[in-house]
Amino acid sequence: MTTLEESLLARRATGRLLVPYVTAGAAPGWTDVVRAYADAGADAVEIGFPFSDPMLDGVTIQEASDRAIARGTTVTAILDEVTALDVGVPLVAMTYGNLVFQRSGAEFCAALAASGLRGLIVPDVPLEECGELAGAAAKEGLDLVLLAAPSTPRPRLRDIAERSRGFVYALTRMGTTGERDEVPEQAARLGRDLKELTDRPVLFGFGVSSPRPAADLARHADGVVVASALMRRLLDGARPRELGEYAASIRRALDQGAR
Amino acid sequence: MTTLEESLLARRATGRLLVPYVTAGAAPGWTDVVRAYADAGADAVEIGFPFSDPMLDGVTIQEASDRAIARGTTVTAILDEVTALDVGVPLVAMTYGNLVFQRSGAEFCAALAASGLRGLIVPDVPLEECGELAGAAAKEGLDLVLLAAPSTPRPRLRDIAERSRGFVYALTRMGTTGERDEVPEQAARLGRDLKELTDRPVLFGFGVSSPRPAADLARHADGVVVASALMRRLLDGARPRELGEYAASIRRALDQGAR
Amino acid sequence: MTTLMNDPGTTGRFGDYGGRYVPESLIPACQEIEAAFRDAWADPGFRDRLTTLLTVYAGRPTPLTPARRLSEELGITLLLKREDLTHTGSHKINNVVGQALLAQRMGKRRLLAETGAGQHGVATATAAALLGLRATVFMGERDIERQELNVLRMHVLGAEVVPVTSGSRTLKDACNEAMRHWVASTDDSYYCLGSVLGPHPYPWMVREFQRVIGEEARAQCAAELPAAVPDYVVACVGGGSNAAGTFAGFIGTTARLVGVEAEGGAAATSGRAGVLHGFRSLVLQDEHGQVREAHSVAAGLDYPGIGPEHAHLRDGGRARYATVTDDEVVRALVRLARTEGIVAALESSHALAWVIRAAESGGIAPGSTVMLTLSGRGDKDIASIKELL
Amino acid sequence: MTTLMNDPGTTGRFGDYGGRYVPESLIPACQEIEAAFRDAWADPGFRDRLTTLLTVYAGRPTPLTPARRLSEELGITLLLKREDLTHTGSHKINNVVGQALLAQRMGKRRLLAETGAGQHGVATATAAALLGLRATVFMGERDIERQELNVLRMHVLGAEVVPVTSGSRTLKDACNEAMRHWVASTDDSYYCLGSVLGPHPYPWMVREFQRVIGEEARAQCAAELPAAVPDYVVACVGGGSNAAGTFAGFIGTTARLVGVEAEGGAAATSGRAGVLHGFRSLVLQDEHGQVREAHSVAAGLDYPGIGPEHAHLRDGGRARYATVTDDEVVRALVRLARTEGIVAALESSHALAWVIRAAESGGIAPGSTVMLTLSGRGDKDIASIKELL
Ligand SMILES: Cc1ncc(COP(=O)(O)O)c(C=O)c1O
Ligand SMILES: Cc1ncc(COP(=O)(O)O)c(C=O)c1O
Repeated sequence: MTTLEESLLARRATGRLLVPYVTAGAAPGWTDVVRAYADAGADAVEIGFPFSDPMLDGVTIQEASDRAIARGTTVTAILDEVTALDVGVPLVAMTYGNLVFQRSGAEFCAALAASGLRGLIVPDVPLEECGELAGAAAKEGLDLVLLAAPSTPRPRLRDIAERSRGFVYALTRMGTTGERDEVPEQAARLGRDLKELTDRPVLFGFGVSSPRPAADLARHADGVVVASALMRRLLDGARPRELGEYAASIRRALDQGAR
Repeated sequence: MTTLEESLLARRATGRLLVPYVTAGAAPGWTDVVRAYADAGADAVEIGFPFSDPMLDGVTIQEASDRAIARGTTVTAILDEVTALDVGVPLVAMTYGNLVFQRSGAEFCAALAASGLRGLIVPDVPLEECGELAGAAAKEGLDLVLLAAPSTPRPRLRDIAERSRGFVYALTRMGTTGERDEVPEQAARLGRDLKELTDRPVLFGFGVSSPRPAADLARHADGVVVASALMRRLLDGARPRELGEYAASIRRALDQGAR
Repeated sequence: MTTLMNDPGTTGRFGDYGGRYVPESLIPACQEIEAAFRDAWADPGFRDRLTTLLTVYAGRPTPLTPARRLSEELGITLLLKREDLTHTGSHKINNVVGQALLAQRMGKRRLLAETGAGQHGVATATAAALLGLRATVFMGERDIERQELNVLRMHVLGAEVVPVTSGSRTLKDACNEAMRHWVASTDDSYYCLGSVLGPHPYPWMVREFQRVIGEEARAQCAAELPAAVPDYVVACVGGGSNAAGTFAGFIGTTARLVGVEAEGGAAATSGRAGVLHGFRSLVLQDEHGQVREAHSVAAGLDYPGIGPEHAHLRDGGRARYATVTDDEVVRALVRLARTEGIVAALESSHALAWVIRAAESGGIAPGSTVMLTLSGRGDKDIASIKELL
Repeated sequence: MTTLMNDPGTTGRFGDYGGRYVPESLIPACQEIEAAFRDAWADPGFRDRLTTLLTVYAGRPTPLTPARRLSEELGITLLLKREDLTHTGSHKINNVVGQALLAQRMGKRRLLAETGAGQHGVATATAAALLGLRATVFMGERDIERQELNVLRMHVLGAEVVPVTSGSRTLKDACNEAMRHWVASTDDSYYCLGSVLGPHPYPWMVREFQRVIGEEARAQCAAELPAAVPDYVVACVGGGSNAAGTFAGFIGTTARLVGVEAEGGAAATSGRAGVLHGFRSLVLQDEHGQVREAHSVAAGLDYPGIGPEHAHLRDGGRARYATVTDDEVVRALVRLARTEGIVAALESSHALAWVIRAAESGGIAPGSTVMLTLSGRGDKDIASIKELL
């Protein structure tokens, strides 16, 4: 089976990468959203496992998480639904340490892998704390994606680039997730630095809200993760098809490249 | 002109003494109340000059004072009305130190005397503080009445009996003015003690509320001052004639003596 | 000068002021208290007990805090004597612990007290609980409404709070009522008066119990200031107890003493000599001698008289008395909060408002040193400040 | 035993607990703070400045008050460490003055803080004003409604109070929001955390800043008690800062350490290991790992986790953790008020409630000596007690 990283590397050869996000359970038909993303040309789909205290998320994803939890969404239930889901592109779990370590990192990784997930992002488990989890993930053939921030100093960036698997998740800015319009200067720098340090795919995340800025950003790396912009639409009542159309619009912008 | 004391001594020869009280200005026709008391057989009338903070008075006289002040009653206005008032029995002013010392005790005494008043009671100017005032009163032929309390120790009682003029005002109990029904044991004792120490008239005051107790009390001294019981009726709307009738009922009880 | 702020003798006179203007029924009680206080005050055992309680219980000594940022803004050196850090939050506790110990020594079972803002009532309820005495606190009905929190504190402490419905239903009437009640219960009850007011020996005794403020501050100034003594010693004046206790520590020095009153309760400035609540002093009254209600933003300064010793200090020129407006007071409170992180009581903020005005207008020369007694904390005032901000 | 309550090293681990579970974006900020704290804590100049401020500004040392009447009733010797007498009214000030000095030393211009009951927010606003820093305090919308007075205090002190409308709109969400905000402003802002929580170095640093409680108490016990060391050392546990500071002074002694939690917020008793707000510890959570809201009568204990060091002390048996009910707590508060004249905070009353229960049930042997940290005063709670009396 190809890993998340292999899969992304293969797709990078032909263009910029797009990874749209959905909070599992945030709306009844959420798996259709995953499908719609895949149909719209996503290179992978990030699935948020909702947590009560999502420290790194902005209001939109907080609200999506609250809704999902209120709807009774649990890790087990998500995994059940995901197991049945084959959309042709790799699925990546995103959640917080407390869910990951419920029993143990090893058990969590095993369960993800068993359900066919290919990657894992845990924003509150940074380099220093990820050793055991990285081992467990590797054992299950799961890529543990690490984050890099504009504040990360160069030597540390090197470590992250080296130890991250699947891709390197480059934060466009220091704030929490949420939509913003301009492309921050610091993001461009971070992208360049990471590209210098590694051959692994580098994706920008946080605040990638619309086609044009997505394309602009992607020029400084390999692609983008799009989350809040999609989730806000979902919260506002958008159907899977509409979310797919929005993802497709970003896909097109990425494909056309930017100025 | 006979002094308050001479006048009371003369009347004592023929029976128990009755001194009813009215707060000047507490109701429009208050001078008629004075007249009604005299007509009812009062041996003297006590006129309260209302003060904002009547420390020794109970709720009834406080309220009467508040009403009087609210009606614009001032020392000058009272004296004007009193000057025109000749009811055949001596009038005694009762008020607090702050009004007495407005300019000076001497001025105050001179003004009272000029308006025909014959005595002065200032409950918050005790033995130690009354020296100058006593001198000023004496100079104006005004009797400065001192108070004696159940708590007053014997040697001090002697001083009070000696330095009081007009009569000795014996407090029936340690509380403030107001109506009560039983005759306190301590009052009887105080009356006996004072009678032993002096030939001056000794009147009970505070809490003398109705004919029977008044007569009971009077057996232990020379008579009573009746205040709250009358003023409560006045506050309740009683006319001068009715107040006179109530005073007369006490008069009768005193004259009949008690069990 | 050295005869100032001493024992006022058996007559309790401070020059023309003071005395014991109470009904005959209270004379023995006052005499008993005077005798007991003289005895206790001369007894090292009593003094030790008091000092111990003030230390291990009430949090003395209180610090002398340099107000660094505000000093810089004003061009002076401002030192704050932190009575706000005492247990219950104001200097009132110093006096109350002293009187409660005295009451206990006299075999009394209950403390009576009047209260306006509720600080003295809370302090009395506190000391009563500490020593196993009962407490009955008289409080004007209007003050009960305005100071609900302090009423609740007293309840929690087990005190009985008696609403006073007579007259203006505020502090002055609570005093009247407390005294009336005392008259009827001198046997088992001790009247715990909250300021340098009332009949002898209260003005003197309360000043002595508050003297600890001035004595500590004097020693702390000596350690803190090159000149050892500040140029100005400033305190707010309601009845005048925190000021009297403060001044007592500096009376023999060259420090200029300033008492600051609320414009709407300025007995030292606009009062005339009179007799109220058992003593002769300066009293706010109308032309006919009726006592006026005091009005200020600080409930604790809403008293129409000042302690007799202050009247005497004023007459002799040893202390001066100034007034500040409600508006200046609120601004001073906020300014101290934002420069030093200290929310002072509205009462104490009067002293501060005067210092600010004097420093900014040149009334206090640049470079002067000022020792200010911060008599209490402002937590109780937060709700009312809200509307004034 | 002597290796307990020491420097947890660069990993910030207390046994299995602690660590630094924060987004990559906060790692440099945490590292910078750790380095700055290590540097400052080793610098006698910094320590002097801190000690001076705690002394002349915050009112340290606080007394150790023998609770004589309550001790007699309970048949034990109960000593109260009086953090209620500090400036702003709780132990929170010790930590905040330390962190504010550190922030200033690091060149930061603004303090960020989360607050539940508002005590830590008020303390932060206070320290910010004192040092001329700005303060932004995150507070759940529900807590803002419940603790209006503390919100007003913060406003008067010049702090900005940001209502948090996410999640349960209480302390836990205020923590999330403060961290989110911090992520975006690490350049000029310092996150001033209010308890022994959060990513390394906070749990260690806050314990060190609170250590002054235990060290003073230890010395005071040595002076007060024949045995020098009390049999029990008791403190309430929300996040656990006053308990940690207290325990630190007694860790090397024979004293039994007891932390008391609210029944409805008992992470040490009913929590499972988890990761929250940047650290690994015992956390109240449902079977799926969603963090539960804590519920108790004391807003300051409404936190679903405990400091990692407490989890470690519990596992090793060096400290034990007990719970008390809201009802016991209110009764304990009233009982202390009426026997000693001290109105303690509802938080602190948890510790007291446990002592009362243990003494009355024989859990503490008659004649035992107990040192209890009274972490704060109850003025803030009076309004809510009213409804419970
Ligand atoms: C904090 C504070 N300061 C001052 C005063 C005024 O009293 P005094 O003038 O007796 O110090 C009060 C009275 O309640 C008070 O609470
Ligand atoms: C008075 C008081 N005690 C205790 C606490 C609980 O905090 P910690 O467990 O960190 O001491 C608080 C928190 O607000 C508090 O205000």
